Amino acid sequence: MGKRVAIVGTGQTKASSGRKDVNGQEMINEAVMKALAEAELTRDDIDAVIIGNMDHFEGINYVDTWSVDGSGGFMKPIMKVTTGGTTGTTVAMAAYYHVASGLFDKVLAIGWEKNSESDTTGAIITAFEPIVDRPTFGGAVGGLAVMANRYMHDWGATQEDAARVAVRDRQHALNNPNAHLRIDINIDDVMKSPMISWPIKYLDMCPRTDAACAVIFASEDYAEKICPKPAWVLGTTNRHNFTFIGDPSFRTMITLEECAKALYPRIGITEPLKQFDVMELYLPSSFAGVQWIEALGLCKNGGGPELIASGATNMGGECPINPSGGVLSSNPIGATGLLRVAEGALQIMGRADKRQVPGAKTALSSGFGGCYWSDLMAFSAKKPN
Amino acid sequence: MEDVKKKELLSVYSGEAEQPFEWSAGKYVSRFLVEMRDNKRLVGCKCPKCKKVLVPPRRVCGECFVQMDEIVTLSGEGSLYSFTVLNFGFVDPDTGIQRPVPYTCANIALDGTDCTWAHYLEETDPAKIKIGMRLRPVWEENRRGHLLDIKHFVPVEGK
Amino acid sequence: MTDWIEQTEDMVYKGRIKVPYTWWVGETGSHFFTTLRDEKKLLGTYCAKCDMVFIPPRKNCGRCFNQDLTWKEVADEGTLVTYTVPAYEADIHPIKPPFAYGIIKLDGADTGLTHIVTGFGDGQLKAGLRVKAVFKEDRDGHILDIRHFQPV
Amino acid sequence: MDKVGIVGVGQTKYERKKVGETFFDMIYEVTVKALDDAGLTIDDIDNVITVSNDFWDGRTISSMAVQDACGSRHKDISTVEGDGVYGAFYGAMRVLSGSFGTTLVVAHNKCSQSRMNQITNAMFDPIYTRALGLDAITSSAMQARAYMDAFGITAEQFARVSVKNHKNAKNNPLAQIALDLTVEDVLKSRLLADPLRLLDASPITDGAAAVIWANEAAARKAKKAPVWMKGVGHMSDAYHLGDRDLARSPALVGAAGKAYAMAGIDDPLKQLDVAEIYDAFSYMELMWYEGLGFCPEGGGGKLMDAGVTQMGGDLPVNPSGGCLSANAVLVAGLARLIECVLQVRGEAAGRQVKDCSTALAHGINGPCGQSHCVMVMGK
Repeated sequence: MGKRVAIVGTGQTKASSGRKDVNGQEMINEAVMKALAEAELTRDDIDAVIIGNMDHFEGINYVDTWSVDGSGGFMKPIMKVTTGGTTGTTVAMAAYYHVASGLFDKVLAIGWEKNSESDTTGAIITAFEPIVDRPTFGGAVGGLAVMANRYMHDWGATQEDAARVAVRDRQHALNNPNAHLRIDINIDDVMKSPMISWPIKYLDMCPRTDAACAVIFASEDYAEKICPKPAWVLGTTNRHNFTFIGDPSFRTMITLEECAKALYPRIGITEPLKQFDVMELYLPSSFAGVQWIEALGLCKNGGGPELIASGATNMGGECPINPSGGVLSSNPIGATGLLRVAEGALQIMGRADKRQVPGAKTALSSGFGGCYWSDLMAFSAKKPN
Repeated sequence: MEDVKKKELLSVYSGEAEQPFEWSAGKYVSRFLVEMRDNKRLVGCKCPKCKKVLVPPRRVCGECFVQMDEIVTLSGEGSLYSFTVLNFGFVDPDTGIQRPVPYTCANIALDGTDCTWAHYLEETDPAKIKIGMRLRPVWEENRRGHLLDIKHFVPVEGK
Repeated sequence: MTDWIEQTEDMVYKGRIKVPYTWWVGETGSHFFTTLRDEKKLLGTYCAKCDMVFIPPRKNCGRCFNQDLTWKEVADEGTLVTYTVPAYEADIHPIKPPFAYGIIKLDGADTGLTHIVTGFGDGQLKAGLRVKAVFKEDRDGHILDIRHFQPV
Repeated sequence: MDKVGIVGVGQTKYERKKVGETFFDMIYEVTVKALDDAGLTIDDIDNVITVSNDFWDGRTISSMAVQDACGSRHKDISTVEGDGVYGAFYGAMRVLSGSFGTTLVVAHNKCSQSRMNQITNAMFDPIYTRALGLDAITSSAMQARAYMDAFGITAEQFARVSVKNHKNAKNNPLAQIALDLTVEDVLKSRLLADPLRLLDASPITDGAAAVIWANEAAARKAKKAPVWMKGVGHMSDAYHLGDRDLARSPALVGAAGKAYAMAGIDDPLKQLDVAEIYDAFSYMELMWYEGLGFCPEGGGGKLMDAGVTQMGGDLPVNPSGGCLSANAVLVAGLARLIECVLQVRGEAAGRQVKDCSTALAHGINGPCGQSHCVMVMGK
């Protein structure tokens, strides 16, 4: 049977709107050097590298072979995995399975994006079927907006409900020196920000970001030797169920609900709000921040606004969501999912500094992308049985 | 390294290059496009197992993993499942130029189908668009077997 | 029920992906390109641990991850390592045939620079041929500020 | 290590242009074929790995095109963007992790839909190299030249690879180009980029392929005996062409070394019964002979001349016809692996290698074989 796996080190660059001072490989290397430093490892210690991004954001084909000067893949096993927005979590899962298979002991996962190098929405449009979907698709913002609009219609949720998430994540980001947007805003600011795709306003939406993230996964044979408090991977699962834009219903975030229902029983979760100490979720818009926590079982469908308003998901609440500031504060797309993983692991490792949730022992990270797809990875301070 | 920080920061521009593609529509989407072009008609396909009708037509029912062979003609009318009005411009990858704003993207539940289908609405004022409203397609005069053989959807009069 | 499949004409959609890119060269690369542009000089970066001079320049050594590389000027002249002469035209080519691609080990560098070679006679191209960079008149900080290499 | 083996395989016919088929259609075809081959249903599949490339497909998130076609709904799924052997390797890892009993691995490409020059030009660094206009042909031609110069390998020796593989393809009903050629024919074919000619190069191909991995318990349910993964390794060389010694393939030596160590192979020429290796251009097969340890460094041409890798030789290479006879990029690696499975099973019909129990599959990523993956399969 497979090996147990833990995260033993993470590194991330300071996120920003444009890293003109470094090229892609150099930015990747910054994150890799930080992860190696945190784990007190060198390039020689790494058994394999996994990397991902979205090809058409930087126009780089075969990022695995292109990246080796920065990623450390020279004369090492390296593989590219990519699934769109979920790339970062996909990379993390690939690293997890590399180690769990027993074939590699110390594996470096890298996600990165330089969204400043192209028109992000133009590139996102190309994710969809070219003949029957692409000509009328409104990009990620449009896709999230139609879901948000239906959610308001079905449950009577309001733009103010969503604005609370926009404020929460930006307030949290003030504690995170790596965040791209560190802005002290209130609900009024969100409501008054320009409407970009009804009902999503400028401050309801994630930014375009340049950043890289690197995470080191190690087998049970090495994890505790490398890291005093490794973040053990309790379990991971994903659902990428849909092919065409119109296929999913917006009854809830279906794929996320399915992931939770698959994962929770395997890892002993029955009351997620109580049992998880912290969550780092890929919530690309404030509306997603209200609705998708319902799919995760934190409350019943339609109960998102009330749970958000209660403060339970704020720092100091029952289950803080996105202490890092989340995707609304930094969105380097190919790295975004891996940042959720890294931030979840940092909480368990007790290395989250000002954004630390005291005593966090169980964490959940999620990824989002593609055609309303979801990924989940759960962490524990305790070595799994 | 010495001196590098004092200098200007350069970039390399890809220029106006484009990558051309010839995407096969396949039999299912070809039928869909031909019906639009020749008959101003929308069609879906029906799963022999779960009996659901999906649009655009595709070879396999994702839920049942069986081949769908039956083409179903739709009325073209439907009700609005959800929508958004986009106010920000971006480079359309198919044209290389910015799409004009505002425009309205809609998920439409076409009558007789079990999913939604995405297209444009003519109306761009969110206050005048109601989820659930009845919609019909407005066809182009000169059709070429393209998604935009339908210009956009408009409300069905009196409904 | 599947007769329609045979009867349906095969539609093909001729489309494209046209997304413009602006690639940030970074501080290290910008120093290389501004020096090339302003002084017609080629700079490599030296890793003392690996004792290697890399061109194109690197901010870090890809082999040992040494972050403290130093600049080292290399010659605009060197030795052809390998080459090919494309026998077809393609819109990706910056110039019309005849021309060659070559990997050139510039004097003072330990890695080769891939570039274009022209001005060679029949049978002249071979490994070991000495070639020299020809710079463009109007340079704007780009790899094609070297117009091409040609035999010395 | 637990065991993981292939219990089902499926491929489309490889063709120049499948004008009536989408990625979705092709993936459905090969998924059904692989399930039928294994005697399993989609419910027996625990998770899926897809293999595709966003540049070739003209679609970022190219995997989205095939989700429903590979029956992945309600299942875990991921995507490898690289050669099919890498995708297969990741699929095997997911079984070895203990999380899944089976993995379906599918790969697709329609090279006819895009322009090869542009797509492969995007392999090169946009800051220092891309504007020069290199593509897969010109970069490989430089490697071929470096290899000839380093070891005195000749164009005739390259041509013999083309003659052999195109002839082998005559026994493979799925191959795209099956030809009776002479060395002269190859040497007289149209020059692409000196020293490479048209018949030294693989064709533009549309196609798809699928394999199903299973652990020991899940394999019992399948109708055919599994072909087990005995060893595997992958490794990348440096990126910039000028950083590498293009005449040698140290990354392949490393990847093969790892796979051989796992499989207990110390004399590959003797212990392997057949090899399917990535001959996107004729010269590559000879270079990879060396990297794979079939002969000493520089001995690829002589090994070819000696007939060792011909059908009936000590180690037949590319009985399927190789990439030279059909090269749906990325799919090609999975096709190599599938041929190994068919050979070990004894199902390779007219191209069957006698008494075949151990086979090697090989795939590459990046320009000029920068990254290699080697997999040893056996009974």
